[in-house]
This record gives sequence, C-alpha cells and structure tokens, in this order.
Amino acid sequence: MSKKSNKKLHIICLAVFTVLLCAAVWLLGRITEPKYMSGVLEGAMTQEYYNEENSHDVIFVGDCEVYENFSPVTMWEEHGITSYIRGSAQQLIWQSYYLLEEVFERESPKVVVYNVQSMKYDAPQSEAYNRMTLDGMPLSKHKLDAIKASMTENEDMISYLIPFLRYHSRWSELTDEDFEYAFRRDSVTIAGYLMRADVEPMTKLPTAPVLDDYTIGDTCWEYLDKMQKLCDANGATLILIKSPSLWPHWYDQWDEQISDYAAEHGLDYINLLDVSDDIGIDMQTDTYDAGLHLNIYGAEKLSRYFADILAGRYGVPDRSEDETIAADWENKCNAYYELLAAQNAELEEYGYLKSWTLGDEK
Amino acid sequence: MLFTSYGFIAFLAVLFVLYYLIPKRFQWLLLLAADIVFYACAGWKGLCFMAATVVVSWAATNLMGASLAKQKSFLKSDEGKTLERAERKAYKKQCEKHRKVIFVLALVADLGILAALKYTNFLITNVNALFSADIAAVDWVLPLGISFYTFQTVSYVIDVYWEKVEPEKNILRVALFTSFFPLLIQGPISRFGDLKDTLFAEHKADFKQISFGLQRILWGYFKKLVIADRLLAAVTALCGDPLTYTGAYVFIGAVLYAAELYADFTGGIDITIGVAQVLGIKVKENFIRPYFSRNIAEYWRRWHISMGTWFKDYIFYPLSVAPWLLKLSKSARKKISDGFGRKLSVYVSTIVTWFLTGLWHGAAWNFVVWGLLNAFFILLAEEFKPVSQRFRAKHERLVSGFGYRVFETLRTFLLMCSLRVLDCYRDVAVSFRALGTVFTDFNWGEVFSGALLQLGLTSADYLIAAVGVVIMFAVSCIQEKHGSVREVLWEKPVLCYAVFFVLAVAVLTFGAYGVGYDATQFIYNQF
Amino acid sequence: MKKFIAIILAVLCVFALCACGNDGGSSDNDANKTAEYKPDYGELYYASGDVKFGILDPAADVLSALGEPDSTFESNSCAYQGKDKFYYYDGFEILVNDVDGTERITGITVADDTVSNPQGVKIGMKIDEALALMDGIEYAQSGDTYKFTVGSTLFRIQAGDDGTVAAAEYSVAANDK
Amino acid sequence: MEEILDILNGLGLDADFEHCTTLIDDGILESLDIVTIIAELSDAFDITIPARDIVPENFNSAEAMLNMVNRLLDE
Repeated sequence: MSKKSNKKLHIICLAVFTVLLCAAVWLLGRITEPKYMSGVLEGAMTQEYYNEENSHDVIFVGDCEVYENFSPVTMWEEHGITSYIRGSAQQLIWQSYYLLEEVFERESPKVVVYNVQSMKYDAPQSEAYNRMTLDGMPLSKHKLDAIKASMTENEDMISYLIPFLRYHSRWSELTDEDFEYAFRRDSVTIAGYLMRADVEPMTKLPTAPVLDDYTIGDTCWEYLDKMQKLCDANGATLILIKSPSLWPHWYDQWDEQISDYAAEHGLDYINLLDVSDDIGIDMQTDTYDAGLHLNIYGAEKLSRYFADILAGRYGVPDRSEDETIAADWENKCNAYYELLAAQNAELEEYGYLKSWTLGDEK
Repeated sequence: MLFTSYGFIAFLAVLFVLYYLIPKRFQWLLLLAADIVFYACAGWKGLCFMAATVVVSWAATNLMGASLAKQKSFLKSDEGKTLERAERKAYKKQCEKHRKVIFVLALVADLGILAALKYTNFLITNVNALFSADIAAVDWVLPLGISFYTFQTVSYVIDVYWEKVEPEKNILRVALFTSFFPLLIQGPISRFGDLKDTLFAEHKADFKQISFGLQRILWGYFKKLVIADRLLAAVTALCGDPLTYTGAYVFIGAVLYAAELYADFTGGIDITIGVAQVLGIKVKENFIRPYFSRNIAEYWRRWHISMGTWFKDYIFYPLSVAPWLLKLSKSARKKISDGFGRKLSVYVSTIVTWFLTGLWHGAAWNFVVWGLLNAFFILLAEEFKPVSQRFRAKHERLVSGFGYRVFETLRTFLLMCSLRVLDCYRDVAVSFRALGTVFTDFNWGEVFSGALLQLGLTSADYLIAAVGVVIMFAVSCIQEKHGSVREVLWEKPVLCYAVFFVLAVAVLTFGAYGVGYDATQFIYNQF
Repeated sequence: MKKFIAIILAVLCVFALCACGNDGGSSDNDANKTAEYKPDYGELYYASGDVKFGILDPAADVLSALGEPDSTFESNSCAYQGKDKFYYYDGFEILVNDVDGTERITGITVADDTVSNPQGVKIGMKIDEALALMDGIEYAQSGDTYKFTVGSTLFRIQAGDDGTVAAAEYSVAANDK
Repeated sequence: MEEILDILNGLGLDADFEHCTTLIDDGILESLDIVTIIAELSDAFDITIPARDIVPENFNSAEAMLNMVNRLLDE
C-alpha cells in the first residue's frame, strides 16, 4: 500500500470512527437512561407533557403536593376545565419557573398555579431529583438555564447534555425495561396526575422541628418575581397555593412571609390547609401515606373544591362543548378509570400497589 | 484540575486547537500560559512558590553561566601568554569556587522550599515524640506537584553546574520547563537537556503524531478509569481495616494494589506522554513493563525510571565519589579488610540513596523503612551474586528455560508487593503485622466464599477489572516482543480504528467516572 | 505582534485564574465534608429511665432498649429518595435516618412537659431557668433560639412568646463550621 | 590501556571489557558496578573522578574510561 493511500484510508476511518462513536454514545445513553416505567414513576413525568395535543387553560407547577393532590380529570368532569400538572419530585422553584417558560412557548394558559411548599428550599438539593425533573426536558435554552440553576456542587453540565456520561455505570443493572423503553415511554400520569388508590390513615404527626432560620431565601423570591412577570407578560394569572398536605410541616412563619409578599405584589395566595374541613378532607381515608400526600379520594375532593374556585373566581372557561378537546378528555377519563380499576384490583389481590410503587413498604 | 475531570478534557481540547492555530514561534508561550492556568486551578499560593523556584534557578544558572563564560574567555585571551600553568589553575579554581557558592545557595533555596513545606510536620511529630514536646503541627498547603517540579529544577541547576547543559537566558523558558503541566502531577521528572530541543521548538501538526498521542491518552484513561479507579474501593477497604482483613486478605490486597498502582501510575504517565505527543513534544518513557523484571535492581530500572535515574545521577554517584567516603573506604580497606572497604562506599551510597528515595515518597517512617528495605534487598542480591552466578553456570539449561524466567519474575513481583504493603497501611508496625498474618491466618476459604463482594465491588466490577488487567497484560506481552502496538496497528487503519473504537466505548461505559465515583486522584499526586 | 500576543496571553491567564480560583476553594471544602459520622455528644445526651442515648448512636440498640414505641411515623420523601422514621415514646420522639448505610438517631425531640432532659430542662419552664440548668455548656443565641453544641450534637431550646421553653430538641450539628 | 583492562577484569564482573563499547547503553554495567569501577580507578591512578564525569559516554568502553582517566590526570 502506498503511503498516500494509507493516509487517505486513515482519514476515512477516522471520520467513520468519529461518527460511529457519537452514534454509540447516543444509543448507549438511550439504553442506560433510567426509564422510570415501574417503581419510581416520578422520573417519567416531565417528558409526558410534550405528548399533549391540545392546550390547557390551567397549568400547575410544583412538587408532589400538586401531582399527587390534584386530579385534572375531576376538574374536567366538574367544570370542563382543561388543566395539566407540570409536577415533578421535589421540583424547586427555579425548575418550576423554567418549565413554565417552556409552557408559554407552546401554549397560553389563563391560569398558572404554583404550590409554595418548595419555597423552603433556596439552593439545589439533590442530584437525583434534578435528574428526574430535568432529564425529560428537550434541549432548549430553558433546559440549559434550568440545569445551571439546579446543579449541585459536584454536577457537570456536560453530563446532562450527554446522558451516557451520567448513566454509564448502570451497565451492570440494565433490565428488559431499559431496552423496551429505549425509544418510547408509556404514560405514567393522567394530565400530570400520579394516581394512588391505596389508603394509609394518618396516626400522629411528629412535633415540628425547630428551624434555625425561618426566612425564605432570596433566590426563591427572585424566581417568584420572575414567575409573576412571566405570567403577566403572557396574560396569565398566577395563583399561589399551599396544598393541604400535613407533613412536612408548613410553618406559620413561612405562611406569613408568603401572605405578605402576595399582598404586596397583588398576587392571590390560597392556603388550602386552612380550608381542609371545607374541602372535606378526612386524613383517615384520603391519604395513602399517613398525611403526607392525598390519595385519589382526597385528590378528587380537593380538585372539586379547587375547580369551583377556578371557574368561579378566575373565570376559567368550560371547554366541554369543544369537540376535539372533549374527545381528548374523554380518553383521559377512560384511562383514569381504567387505572383506578387496575389499582383497586391489585389492592384486592396483594393488599398494596405492586405495579405502581417500589413494592410492599408496609 | 484532575486528569480525569471534564474540565481537563475541555482544557486539552482548547489548548490543542489553539496550539496549532497560532504562529508556531508562540507555541511555547501558549504552553506557558496553559501551565499557569492549570496550576492556578490548584490555588494561587502554589503559583508563588513555583515562581520563586523559577526565579532562583534562572538567576543561579545564569550567574554560573556568566562566570564560566568569563573564565573561558579570560583563559583563552591569555592562551600561552603571561600566566603560568599554576596561575591559570588557581584562576580556574577561584572561578569554580564562585560558581560553587551560587550553586549551593540555589540548591538550598530550591530544596529548602520543598523541605520546609513537606517535611516540617514530619520533623515536628518526631521531635514531639522524642522529647515529649508539644509543638503544634503547621497547616501548610503543599503546592501541586512540588516534589516533581523541584526535582526537575534541581536537576537543571546541577546540570548547568556540571556544565552538561548551557544555562537558558530566557526566564520564561525556564518557567515553562519547570511548570510544563503534563509532567507536573506525576512526572516523568525530565531533564532540561532532554526537553529543551523539543519543548521550545516550533511544531507542525503531524497527523500520525497527533493520532498516536490521542491513542495513548485513551489507553491511559482505560488503565486509569476502568482498572485503577475500579479497584480503588477494594484496596482502600482492605488497607483501611488491617485488623479485620488479615491473612489471605493482605495477600489479595497487595496484589490488587499492585494492579491498581500500576494501572493508575502508568495510565497517568500514558496521558502525560500522550498529551505531550499531541503537542509534538517528546517526553522520555517512565516505565518499561516493570512487572516483567527478574530481579529487584532490574525492577527499579524499569519502574518510575525518571525517579530512579534522578536519584542515581544526583545522589548515588556524587555520594559514592565523595572524597570523604572514598577516604573512609580506603582506610577501611587497610584497617579492616580489603573486601569490606571496597564495598563500603557502594553500601553507604546505596543506603543513603534509598533512605532519601523513601523520604521523597512521603514524610513518614513507613516510606523511610520501605526505602531502606529496598536498599537491603538490592545489596542482598549483590552479595549473593557470586552464588547465583555459580548456580547459573551449573544449571544453564534450567536457568535459560521459560519456567525459571517465570519463577524469577513472580519472585520479584511478590517481593515488591510485600514491600509495597508499607505504602498501603502507612504504618510500619501495622504493615509488618499484616504481612505476618499472611503466613499465620489461613482464611482463604472465607475470602472466596463471598467476602470479596463486601469490599465495595460487585462481581461485575471484579470481572471488568480482571478483563482490563488481562488486556493490559496482553498488551505488555506484545510490547515486550514486538515493540510499539500503535505502530503495528497504524499499518492496518481499519483494525486500528476498530480497536480504538472498542477502547473508547469501554472507557466511557466501564470507566469509574461521574456521579457515584467521586473524584479519585492519581495516587502519585500526593508524593 | 509579540507584545500583543503576550498581552492577550496575560489577560487570558488572569481570566482563567479568576475562573479557576473558585474551583480550588470548593475542592478544599469537599475534603472537610467527608468527615465520618460518629456519635460525639458529651453531656448532650438524652435519657429515658436507664437508657442513655444521643445523636448518631446506632438506632437498633437504643430502640430495643427503649422497648416498643407508642407509635411510629414514616415520612417518605418523593420518589423514594430516603425516608425519615419517627418513633414516639412517652413525652419524646426519636428520628432515625439512614446515615451512610447505618440506621442512626438523627433527632430527639422533647414533645411535652411530662419529661425533662438529663439537665432538667422541661417544656413550659422559664427560659432563664432552663439556661441555668444547662450551666457549663456554652450556647449561642439567635432570635428566640438557644443553641448548645457539643461535638456532632446540637441541642436547641426555643423560647415561646411568654418567655418559657416552647420546644427542645437534639439534632445533628452541621459540620461546616 | 593494559592497566585499565587489568583492573576491570579483576573485578569479577560479567562483561567483555576488551571489545564492548556499549557497556552502559546496553545495561551490562549497573550503577553498583560503576561505583566499584570508579573506586578502583581512583585508587589505582590517584585521581578524583567528579560526579559530573559519571556519564554513559565515559564508561561505555574501556577506551572511554582510559580517555577520561588521562584527561583527569592532565588537569
């Protein structure tokens, strides 16, 4: 072989090498990424939103206190309200904000509901939660900003952009699920609601721990301000709520600060803890983990109550006359009741939810 | 900036591109800038210490150079004229004395910084222990790579003093030589004479050299990330608890440590030399498959070569020809015995050299004992040389056989593993006790009934590490027989890229990096 | 030209130095954080009957010595990222967490005025009285909270509006001093 | 030359001092051997061999050693 053609061959090989390596890294990233299709379902929630075909009048953002406690299907049934919950596990306020930025790029909701529980966190908390919230977002400026705001000390931006760098170590724990769902996902929620049909009555809550500092952090206020401006600019009303979950404890000191802020900035703040009785929540039947989160029965009660507020006070329109939308929601309702039936069947059979949780916790 | 951080990869990428884009005569200046960036990432203070070292060695070498030039020109201008031979000699002596003063001052300054920063606490602990005093330990941060760059600088100053190299007039070049970032963390401790023609030269982008460099970097990451960092957890667990892990565990720990240390250190050196190669700079090899050595002396000629030759050239030889030592050995020859006197200087130099080698590895007694034991075994082998030569002559067929070669290699390997226990446990008494249990606690059954899986490694981890070690071993065998593997592959481009594709995917998949694998530093970083 | 490049390089260096400066600092902190978790509470322990225990003690021994709790409460975090386990006893509560693979006590809360801590601090007593009882252990005051720290243990007394002890609890002292 | 060869051969080292010109480069002589040689040479010729002269070029062959010795004697 002449020297020249050898070099030519080298360059061709190098090009093929580069292309193949990139392809391999992409493919392996797909395979090793956690799929969250069983057990820990919370990680799959962010990306489900992008499958939505019709727009929504109400968007919820926040942590488990929204995606476990509000049921869009109930609000649809009650007042024809179209809503979606962009919730994720321990969603921090800047994540809520950037998810909202993304929402406003795709649709124009009339009302945005933000649950203030996450304002207790002023700094990035946990890599695992960051991943569950952020990995599902498609690449965009919003995603990059969200990552930048969320990274804990030892995280790198690059591993969000090239997931294989983060998840390569899962090579030894891959299951069939990882291959089956490498290129597609099933829905785990219904319009963002993560259903739990099991019941665990509340017994006694611990004494609320003493905190060093009850001041809500500057970063939180900054993002709350940005969130309000974003909603204003897009003609949406921002409502702050505190979901009626009893634990982790919601301190009066926090409540005061939020109330003051809301009053000062012309925002509505509804502390649903105060109206638990009006809603009719009974922590003996309406929670699946002894007071932390509502189960479907509690969520339906809360949703009915809140749908009244949305329709009444905020004039969210009834869309049940619109055929395309109604058809869409009809499907959602069907899925909802099928899921409920399936969960009830499992509860009957095993006494706990086998397919929707990490297993028998009790 | 760790070699295994994303930041370092990005740093390299930017540097490589810039390096071949800017005018070639500025390439070395870019390297200097890169060094400063690299070094500053480890903290400002270190940079000041390094700057001091650079200024001192630059000034000293140039003063010595000026003195030598003056001496030469004076003697030349006076060739065959007024001065007598004795006077010429006296003048020369005087100039030499002058240079010696500068030389000693420079050495004291350079080594003084190292000694003060690295050994003060060691001194304080020992003084406290000896005199039951209570001097508080100092909390000085050791500048990154200080042992390495100081040795490199000192070798330069000595070489100038010995008139082996010309002093460099440009202080920036001295700075680049001192701080060249690939060498900073773990060597090789390079000589000015070896580097000056390649480090400051203009380099054209050479496809083959750059490819080779990148391939070598990849290979380095394979050793480091796939093998060394994976084994690290087990080695740390075993060494961390010498009371629980006795007997067979000690043996396994020592062998695992041998694999880990080798993969870590040579992997790091591969990255170093690879980076330099991409930049067109030739750095001398630091390892020649040391575990294939047949005796301990050979081992030390093949392991961390740059350190071995440094100690040989700058400690061992000068010491062995030191007038006082020669005088001593002469009188010993007369007074005690001829044989003893003849060996005396060799023995003293060997022991002192290894004492210092140990101390260089770390300011602690375990390293000192480790160094002295090395000296002991080297001298022991020397003593038994006549015996072994007779044995070899008698059993020529046996000795030249493959089996005997394997025996010698294994013996050397195990001996080095046993000595390295001192490095594992970092305590002399604990090390010897642990080593002793290998012969008293026969708990091999326990070890292989699942206990190894309690050390932080899963069976999949062991499998990967084992496959990695086998690959490493196979590559070493090929190198031993056929020389460079890269050269062989280069002739078959398709195979070449296929191999490196697999290697790259293996590093990315099985490498111990990212979340869950906390930044593991190169072991030699701390020395 | 040479000067120009030199200046650019210098600027680059300074820029990079600033950028990297932070890196160096943060990695120093990492080293401190890897401190081991071991019980270290000195006088700041809690006692119920004969059972003495403190923060970061392995939970299993203490719980079996204390006997069956009145009730328990498990607080799962979202998406199974660890949980807080509360054990209720007469007048006090114990919080247990997984600390590097071992279940350890991470919180002890005096829940009502039926019990007092070993020094005698009780819910509802005058705050000055409580401080006097804690004599000998240094504390820092921030607002209504009085913080006593020994080793890895933080004991906090919170004063209510009426100047009496409203809450008293033991927790893990943050080790980033 | 004879004298040097006598000394070298008298050390009992396993090397062909008469013909070999790569004693150091090929690793035939180890550092311990070199030091022994130096001691012998210094003793026999009453010279001091400074450390700076311990370079491979000066010890690769008997001839090189002879040259070095002569030079040192001259100084």
